[in-house]
Amino acid sequence: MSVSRFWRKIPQRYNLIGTQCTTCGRYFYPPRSLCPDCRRSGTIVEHQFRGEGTIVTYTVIRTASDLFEHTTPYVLAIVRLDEGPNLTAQVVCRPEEARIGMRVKSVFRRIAADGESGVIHYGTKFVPAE
Amino acid sequence: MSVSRFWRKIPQRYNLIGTQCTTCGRYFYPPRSLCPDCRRSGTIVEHQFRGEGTIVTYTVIRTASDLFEHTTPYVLAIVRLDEGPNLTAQVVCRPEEARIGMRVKSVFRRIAADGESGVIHYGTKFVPAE
Amino acid sequence: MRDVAVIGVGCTQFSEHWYTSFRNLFVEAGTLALEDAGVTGGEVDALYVGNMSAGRFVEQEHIGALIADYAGLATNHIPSTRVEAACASGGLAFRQAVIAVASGMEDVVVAAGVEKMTDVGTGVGVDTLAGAADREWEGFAGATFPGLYAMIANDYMHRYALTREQLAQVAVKNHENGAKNPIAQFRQQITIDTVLNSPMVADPLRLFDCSPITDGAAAVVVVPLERAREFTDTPVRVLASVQASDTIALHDRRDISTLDATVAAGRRALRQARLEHRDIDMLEVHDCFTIAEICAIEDLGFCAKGEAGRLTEEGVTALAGDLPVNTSGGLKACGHPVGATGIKQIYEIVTQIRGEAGKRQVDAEVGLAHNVGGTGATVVVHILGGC
Amino acid sequence: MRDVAVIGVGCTQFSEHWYTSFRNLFVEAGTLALEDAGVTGGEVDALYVGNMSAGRFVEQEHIGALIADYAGLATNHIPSTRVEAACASGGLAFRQAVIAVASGMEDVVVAAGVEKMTDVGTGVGVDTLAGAADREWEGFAGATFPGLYAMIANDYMHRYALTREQLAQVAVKNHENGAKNPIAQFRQQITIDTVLNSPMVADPLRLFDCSPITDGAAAVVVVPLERAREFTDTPVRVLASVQASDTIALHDRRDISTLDATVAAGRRALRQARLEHRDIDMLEVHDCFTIAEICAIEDLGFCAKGEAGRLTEEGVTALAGDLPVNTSGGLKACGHPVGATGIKQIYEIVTQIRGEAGKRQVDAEVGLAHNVGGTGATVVVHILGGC
Ligand SMILES: [Zn+2]
Ligand SMILES: [Zn+2]
Repeated sequence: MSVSRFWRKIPQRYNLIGTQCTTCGRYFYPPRSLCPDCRRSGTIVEHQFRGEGTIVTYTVIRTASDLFEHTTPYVLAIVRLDEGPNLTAQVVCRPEEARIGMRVKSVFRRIAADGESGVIHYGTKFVPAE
Repeated sequence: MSVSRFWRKIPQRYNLIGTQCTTCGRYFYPPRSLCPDCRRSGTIVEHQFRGEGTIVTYTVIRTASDLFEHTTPYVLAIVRLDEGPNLTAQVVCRPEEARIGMRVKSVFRRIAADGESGVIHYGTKFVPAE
Repeated sequence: MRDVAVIGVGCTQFSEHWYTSFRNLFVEAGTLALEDAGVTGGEVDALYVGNMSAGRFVEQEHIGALIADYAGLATNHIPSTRVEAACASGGLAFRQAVIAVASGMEDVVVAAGVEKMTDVGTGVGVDTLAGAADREWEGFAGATFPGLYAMIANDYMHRYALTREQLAQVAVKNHENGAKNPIAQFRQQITIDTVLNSPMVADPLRLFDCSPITDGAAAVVVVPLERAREFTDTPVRVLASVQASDTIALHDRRDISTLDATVAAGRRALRQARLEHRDIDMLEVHDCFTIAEICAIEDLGFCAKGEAGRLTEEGVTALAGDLPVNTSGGLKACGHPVGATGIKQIYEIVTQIRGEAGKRQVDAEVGLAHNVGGTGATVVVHILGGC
Repeated sequence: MRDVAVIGVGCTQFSEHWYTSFRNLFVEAGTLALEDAGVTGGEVDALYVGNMSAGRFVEQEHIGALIADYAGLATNHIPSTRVEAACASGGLAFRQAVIAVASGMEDVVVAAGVEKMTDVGTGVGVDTLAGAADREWEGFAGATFPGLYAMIANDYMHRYALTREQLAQVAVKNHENGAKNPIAQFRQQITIDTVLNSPMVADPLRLFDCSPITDGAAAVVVVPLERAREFTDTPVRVLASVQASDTIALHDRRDISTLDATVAAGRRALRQARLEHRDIDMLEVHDCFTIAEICAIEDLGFCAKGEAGRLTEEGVTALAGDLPVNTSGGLKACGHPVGATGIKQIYEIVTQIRGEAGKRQVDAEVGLAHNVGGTGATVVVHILGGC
């Protein structure tokens, strides 16, 4: 990933900052600048998520792209944040520990090291919270 | 350029091997597997070009992609081979030497070194023949 | 709008084409399709080509012009347009060709699909395919394309009574069909144990749950139905052409293991064709992973959610069953050159309806093609019938 | 086929958008266009988007679904299709939208173009743009995109009496126009000396002969002409929509400095619109390089070969001239976010015909847009007129 593409989303990736449509109350993470329900009549503001949620589904990645190859196997999950939206993130646990319905909370971690651009990507992962 | 993409065209790139439609007599370089004039009724065979031709037009490249950056400035030309077809190639001469209508002949040279794949690309360049 | 018919089809061998370049793959398929249609290149009015990622696979964009040129059509200056929707690119190309003819704007249009995937290494290949999903919010976290379908499979198996063996049977059946298809990449039969003993890629999906990396091209020729008999005695009519979209990211879907775009496109297509499920004799569905075929059969409405595994186990979707699915071998066994797959589905249905499918021939007058982009962000459904 | 009208247009600032992502650029342009048209998102039937190379610029494919999703339209499951023909991708998107409405298949269609180019470094950018030409037989030899146009310029100047100053005047004029355009990337005027003293990129083309690297998006809304007055008092009618192809490689052309695809598309467009050259009041042409504007004016038939330099010098193509060319500032001064350019041309012509172009307003009832892919392997021409 290019440096500027990563850098542009640092607040969102580091601190789980998404958005909310204050017109209908719906939360968005990943952030959206347009509410699909209210569209142009919706007012969008930033929102920091608490970082607690539940595993909706998961997998264990055994074959990855070059960027992630040295970290396999790793648990990847769709996590439903308590405020509503779903996101895709890694869960820091042993493959056999992960299960659907597991409570998790966010942590700030190194995601990948990009050898080509020389940049280390940090962001949000989750850990078991039970 | 990936290794297999380069390797696939080695005979064509190293030895100026193109094709000819024996139905209408037209020569093709770069090689074509279908004659635009005769289409399915044309018979295509390989053809080795003599490698002599004339500069149709040219430029001097001052800003290049990463692969060629260290070789700037270089003369790039469209060369009309005596058998008919035009091709794009570098001409090994000083920028101020090049001119439209100049006679040139082909030589086998290093084209670029691909740091990423570790492969050196060889192929055909042209030199003045006057 | 005018009715549209397919008058010719062509397809390269699906395999790892070490000796053939991107452009020559297309030329081969296009030539076969024009020959089959009895159309000369000079009669072609326009060209649409589906391709996912030549930009990354072979560093080439501007695919429409490239293939028109190498097909020998450049000096006619015909419009040639590339469309892209990841793995649904081929289906889109066919649909745009149908619209161009239906509108009255063009008469003889070639729809093609092509992908050259084996020129890059596995790492770059995996990364390129992840571009079919949300690069910023799925790929960034380490999601691979098989990983996303694996999460669909886990959600599905958590909620419905699908066994690991039933899932494997999808691959077993598609290899059986592929073994009877001369253009298929894999022509050997496999067993459930082959699947269950293959390496894990992303739990619970194993290597034999996944479609392979493939090079290939396919092309078809469409004309107004009223002109079809000028070219062929066996035209095949386009009864419906529908495309639907959904969220790019899997995590934003209403339901993780239902492809709402498949549901929407399937319903609209049946309505457009004025047909019911029982009128459809065969399906070519998008089995990029075994779980995808299970979801497709259900989301298209051919059985209730949770029942496709049992149907597969019982042989209903096999060649000899009541509803043959992926007679070509599907993406799994026939191969999956991404942009070509949607056109190959049309190729297979036309071949079946014409009765030219040889050892894999089924009794089919009406067939449905289902082509998916990404994890369901684009779905294209076509229904074809004899006339 | 039905007549088609443009009822709304929108465009982002063209510039280096460090703080805005690919998807948000589109959302901004799309929102502006829908607002301008008085259309709600729920009324949109389909979406076409032109994009050259998100695969390499931001590692993302499946662009149609992505933008439908972030425009909030995913749950409507509308068809959303990406088309690509390098720098002509925007023109293609507009044309496909016109075909979809003309066919009767859709009523309210958004055509958009978007490119985010500044997320990669110069080397990767140059390499990506070279994918618009023949990667295997031009790029392999070291051809860059400016280098190919430089060879056109050298051929042209060898055969016709074009002076270096006349060529520079194209850039000077387009910067004058850009200075009056609020969305333009460059709003400062320049002189002939600015061009002649700028660094050489590929002889004889200097930095100020070249269009810049730009981020941006543009969108327009089209409907059947018969429904246009439901939405707006100032619909603009699509009088012609034509696309033509030519060889991908410059070296294979019949004539190096004549774009035969422009000649073909221009002729067919005038015939389709039943107009003659004197009926056209303004042109937006594809000036990716100064020489490209010279060729475009001639190849479209507005003067004989070899005369466009003199016309430019005499001010005929300036804002106050008889045939204003690139009132927007063109690709040179307004900027060139590759996939967005063809839509921005439509945006400019609609703005001019409506009389909303402010300080750069010209007297125009009919305008022609000319969008080129690569060095002329794809050309799209549209003619628009008030109604
Ligand atoms: Zn809202
Ligand atoms: Zn011939």
